[in-house]
Amino acid sequence: MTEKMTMVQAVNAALADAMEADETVLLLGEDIADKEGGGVCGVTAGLSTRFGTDRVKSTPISEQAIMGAAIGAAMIGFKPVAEIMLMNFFTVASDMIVNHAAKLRFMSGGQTSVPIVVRTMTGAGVSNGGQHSDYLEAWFAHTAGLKVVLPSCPADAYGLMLSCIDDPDPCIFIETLPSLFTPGPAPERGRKIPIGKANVIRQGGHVSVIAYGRIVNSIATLAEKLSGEGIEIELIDLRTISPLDLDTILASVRKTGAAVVVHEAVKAFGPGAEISSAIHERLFDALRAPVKRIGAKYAPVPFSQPLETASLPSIGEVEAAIRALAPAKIPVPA
Amino acid sequence: MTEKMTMVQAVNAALADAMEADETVLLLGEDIADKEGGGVCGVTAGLSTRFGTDRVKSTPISEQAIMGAAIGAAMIGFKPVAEIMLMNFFTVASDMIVNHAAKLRFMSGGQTSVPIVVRTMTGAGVSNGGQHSDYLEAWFAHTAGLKVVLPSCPADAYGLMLSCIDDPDPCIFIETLPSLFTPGPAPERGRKIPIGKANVIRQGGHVSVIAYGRIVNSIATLAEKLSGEGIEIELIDLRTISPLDLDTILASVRKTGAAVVVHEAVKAFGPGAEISSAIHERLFDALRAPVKRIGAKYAPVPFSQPLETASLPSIGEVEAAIRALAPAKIPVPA
Amino acid sequence: MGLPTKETMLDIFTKMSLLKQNDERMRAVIKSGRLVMPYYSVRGQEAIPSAISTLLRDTDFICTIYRGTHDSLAKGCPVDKLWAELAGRVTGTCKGKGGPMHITHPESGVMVTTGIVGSTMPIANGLAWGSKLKGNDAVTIAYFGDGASNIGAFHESLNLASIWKLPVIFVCSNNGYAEHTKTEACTAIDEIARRADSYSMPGVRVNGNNPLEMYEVAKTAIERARAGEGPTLIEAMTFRFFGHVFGDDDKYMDPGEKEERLKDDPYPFYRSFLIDGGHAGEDELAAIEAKHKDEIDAALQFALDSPFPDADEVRRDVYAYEVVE
Amino acid sequence: MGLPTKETMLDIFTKMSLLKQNDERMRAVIKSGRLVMPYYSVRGQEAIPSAISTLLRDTDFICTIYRGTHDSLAKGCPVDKLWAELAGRVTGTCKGKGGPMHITHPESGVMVTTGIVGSTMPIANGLAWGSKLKGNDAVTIAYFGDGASNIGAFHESLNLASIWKLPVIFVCSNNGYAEHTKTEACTAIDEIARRADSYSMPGVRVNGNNPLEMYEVAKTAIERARAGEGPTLIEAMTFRFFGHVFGDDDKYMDPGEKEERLKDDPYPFYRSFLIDGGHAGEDELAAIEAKHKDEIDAALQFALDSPFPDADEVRRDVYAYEVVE
Ligand SMILES: Cc1ncc(C[n+]2csc(CCOP(=O)(O)OP(=O)(O)O)c2C)c(N)n1
Ligand SMILES: Cc1ncc(C[n+]2csc(CCOP(=O)(O)OP(=O)(O)O)c2C)c(N)n1
Ligand SMILES: [Mg+2]
Ligand SMILES: [Mg+2]
Repeated sequence: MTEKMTMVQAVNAALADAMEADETVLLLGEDIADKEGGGVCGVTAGLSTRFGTDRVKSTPISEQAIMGAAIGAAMIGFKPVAEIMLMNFFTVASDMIVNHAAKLRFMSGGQTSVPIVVRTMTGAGVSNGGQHSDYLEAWFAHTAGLKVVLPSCPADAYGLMLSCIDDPDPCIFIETLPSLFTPGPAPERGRKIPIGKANVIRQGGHVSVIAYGRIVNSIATLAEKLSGEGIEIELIDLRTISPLDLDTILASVRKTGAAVVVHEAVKAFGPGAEISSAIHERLFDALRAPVKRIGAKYAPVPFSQPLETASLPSIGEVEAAIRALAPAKIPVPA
Repeated sequence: MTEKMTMVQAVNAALADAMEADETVLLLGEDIADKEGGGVCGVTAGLSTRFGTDRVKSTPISEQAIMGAAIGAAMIGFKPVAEIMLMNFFTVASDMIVNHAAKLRFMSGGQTSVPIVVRTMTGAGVSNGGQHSDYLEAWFAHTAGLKVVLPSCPADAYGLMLSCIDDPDPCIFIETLPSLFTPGPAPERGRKIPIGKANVIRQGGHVSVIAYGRIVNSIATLAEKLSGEGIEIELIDLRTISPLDLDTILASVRKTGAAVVVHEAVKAFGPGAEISSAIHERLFDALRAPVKRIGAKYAPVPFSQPLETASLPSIGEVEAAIRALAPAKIPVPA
Repeated sequence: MGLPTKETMLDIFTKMSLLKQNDERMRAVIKSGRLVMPYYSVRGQEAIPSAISTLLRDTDFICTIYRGTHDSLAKGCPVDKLWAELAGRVTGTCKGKGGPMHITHPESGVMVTTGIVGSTMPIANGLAWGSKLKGNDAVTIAYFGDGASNIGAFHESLNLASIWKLPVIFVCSNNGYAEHTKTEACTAIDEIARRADSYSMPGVRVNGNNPLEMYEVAKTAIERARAGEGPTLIEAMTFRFFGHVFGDDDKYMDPGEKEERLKDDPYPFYRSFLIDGGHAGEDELAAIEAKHKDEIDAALQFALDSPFPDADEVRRDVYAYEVVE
Repeated sequence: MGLPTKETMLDIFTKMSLLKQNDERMRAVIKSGRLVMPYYSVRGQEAIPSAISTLLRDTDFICTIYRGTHDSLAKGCPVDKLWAELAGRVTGTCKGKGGPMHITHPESGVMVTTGIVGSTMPIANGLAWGSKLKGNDAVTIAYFGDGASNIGAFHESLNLASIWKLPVIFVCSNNGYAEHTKTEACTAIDEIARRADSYSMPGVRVNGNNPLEMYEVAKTAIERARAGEGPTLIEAMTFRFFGHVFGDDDKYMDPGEKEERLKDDPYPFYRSFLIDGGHAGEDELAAIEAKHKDEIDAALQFALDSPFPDADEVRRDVYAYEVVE
């Protein structure tokens, strides 16, 4: 399959395919209809023209109202995909998401449910500064009742979006701004990728590397290089942050005896902490060394490009961590 | 010192002493002035009468406006203590806290600062249900630029509040609703307790127990019982969640070789994950067994009392964890 | 203003009787210590949902707040399940998982009860949007208080409802207080209903203690919504007789204020009106009241006889499937 | 309306000249690829802060938004430090850590530039509250856009400012669009200024492209605020000539709309007004413009010659002390 697609195109295709297949799928968010440009990055381009502005609605700048509209419609049979343009804007809408979307099923004793998807974009690396770049997936992973998905490539974005729309519970779907326009292999149309299931991108016996999001791609490249030197990493792309696919993670670490966890969210109290402690708790005796966590520095994301880079996890750090964890004696490749 | 005080009285005393000593200290929040009852739980009772309603201001139900007022005043020399009545209401005010209070110093290159304290109450155990009981300290610990404090007893609340008010950076100060009216030894007036420094409540060589908030008190009682059986725990009350006092934690675990981390926040992606992984990373070889985390179940807080109890970490769990980690052969007490 | 039909007038009374007695019993039971919960008494505000609900169908929706047992009961939430919920029993509307601040009963259209001030409005919009998309003429009521008219979600919701012409009615029960803060101390406008102007939406202030005035205003708004003409903001003037949360003192009120306001009790007013106007006989009304007494007796008994939920319920309803930790 | 003094009129022009040329150069430099950033052009909106700022002192405060270089420069933020900041250099206002969306320069009263829609208003209230408590007569301006008038923070802030009688002026630059959404498509009222009524606050719509009308309206509001009489909402009608973020297309506009609106350019209008009215000579204005050209040349050079911040800066200014990880 040599066809290429960007994440913008892939999410667009998933939304289109879902809307085509199921007329209860609705879209809402700021500027998402074609009259308003089809989304600031074009993710929803063409959809209002194709499916009508009743189903694809541009909204005022009112994130609470956006989320409320999605929640209410979801409670009576619709499957709204609501856009909170950038992840930092969750901070004005989190009551609706955390106190309501996440909890209504439980608090109603299972009588109501909120099958929404909240699409959002984020990510440092494009000099957007401190208020437009944060990865807050740890907040939502810590909130019982939500599912949190963060695809690393266009094809995964497509398949995961289909699953999120289908899912009976609220899903947070995070698109990585800096790689939104990076082409990758096109998805197979209609093929869903399950939520809560990690993807073993590459098998290897020496070190497990657990990551998600765009950095997975750089690690895949690194893996090639290391393989040339005889270091074989097992690269796990989580795809879903919550619920965490511990089975896949543990199976890998049981085999390799060492793990590096990498994300672009701030390291302190970040998703990596959960993954690392879960591994230690269950595979303490199987580990050669403690799990290494790599994440962004404890700082707001700086604007200045060199500083922004310095605040992010670097592939160099990942490489060093892998080398440090690789078994002392690597069998010479055949 | 046999004088007793509740956390309500202790925080009230700290606020009063700080306001007396420094006229830039201001209070604002819903219902906090005496005309409006001096706070829903009486934490600010008497203060508007004593210091005037210019400095102790009741507000509309407008959490964003409350936080904005605090931030702006803080930027020009005041030390506002703003109340967000319950922690779940942070969800409507978190833009102000996370995107602004936490980041303005950094984004301005150090030109401005936001020395505010955000007081809030929370905690399951009083049948307040799913939207009034969450511990969200992990969110704020994950947000660079904030400090997060959660006292376990009245005296600590007093001393930590004084430090938070003095601190040049924004502090989140969390009061535990279920133990707000539990009396404890009165604080020494004027004595500050440093932020970022944990309190070793009890020394012991067998297992380190790291906790914070009201559950610390139950663990202290448990420690007595276990001591009678020859199991000596070292009980660390974190007092501050962020920045974390790793020095104290590591010194203890280096000695005991085993640790249990306990909090009332949801376990998944909770503060315990950071503490556990930090210990594993640094003391992997010193540990007899993996660090055990204990937290609330992955669920919204249920209303029904037996269910609410079932959702919370129990002292029985803590006891079992300690017993499992205690050295196989405990030296017979002299 | 013509009077509604006799049937409707009795229907309103019937609801008011239930709401009032239910609140009285709830307070008595809590006072006796038999049930423990934060309870936000609705006594004094009965006329509002009673009048509104006679105009609603089971297929219409409401979203209400912690102070909402009257709204839920008026809409048709069963008394016994309500009591069981407030007693934390598995037979409650929400299996005991929600409690007084989260009563839900979709069968009767009670979709959300929220403890977060301002949060009924955004979700009510969503229910109304969904109804509109389905092409039916269901309406949604968002209940909230005067204090909630100062929070951001109010503004966003009314603006969206107006632009999208949603079949939603925003009912602000202005009881003069937000917790212990007087409405005028925190609200920069005399008449909350006038805030509707900011959204090009009709805004009406009405005496919420007069069920018939309330009925008229609600009728206009609901018909407007059903006809696809969009939302209305109603400000219903009322008073909560037992303070913010049951057990509160009333020191924050002006001396004599409470006494004065208690005189304007919708219940005896309406009861006398019905009898004096010849719309109903004393016996007829007393029979309704007696029926409710029995119904509440039975509900309380049902609640207390019911089991608590099993600890496994903590893992259920978090997701559609059971959580395994 | 009498004219302001000649000095004031020239002062306004001087600011407008700087703002306009600065924006032109910024766009040119970005287009050339020499600097990379999200840039929200202010071209077309110069008259608003230019008029307002002539009425302000260094000790007055402003809070502005991503589209705010005009507001900051008009308030006195140094051009060279602004350029250095936008170039991400350590000599920038914020050592390069803030960038275009977070310009801060307290010395000239530029307290907050925010990238979050609606967030200038709550913080402006705080600055105004602090000023009031200090007993001085400083005022605070909260700049924001038409789109921001639909978000919750707007509502909460105006309500609080009114109740607390804060010396704050809410300046809504209504440029007809929120990103690519027309104001009327998302705003349920024709005149945003009328939303002031919900807060018992004066609300004035003014032609924001006419510096003298703008000046008059701002003068009244600022004097009112200084006198302790409370806040004002000003809706300044204007247009952004280069779309939302520089580089955008303008497909979301109606055919011919942009051309039509570009005709209403405050700069040539005001320049001609000054000359035609005999308030200033062509030479005088040309000299001012030439001075700004030089100033901007120098600022750009200063920026490009300045070093980037050291990587250690990531650890600084997170807290008052340096973070050790
Ligand atoms: C966002 C939020 N802030 C604060 C509270 C705490 N609180 C609960 S009820 C209440 C007063 C609400 O007053 P009003 O809207 O007038 O309703 P009433 O209680 O009078 O019926 C407050 C402040 C809350 N629940 N949610
Ligand atoms: C809370 C929030 N939601 C959405 C955005 C994305 N956004 C940035 S600018 C903008 C449009 C703002 O329009 P307006 O207030 O009219 O100001 P203008 O850009 O026209 O000057 C939007 C939606 C944001 N920055 N913050
Ligand atoms: Mg009220
Ligand atoms: Mg605009």
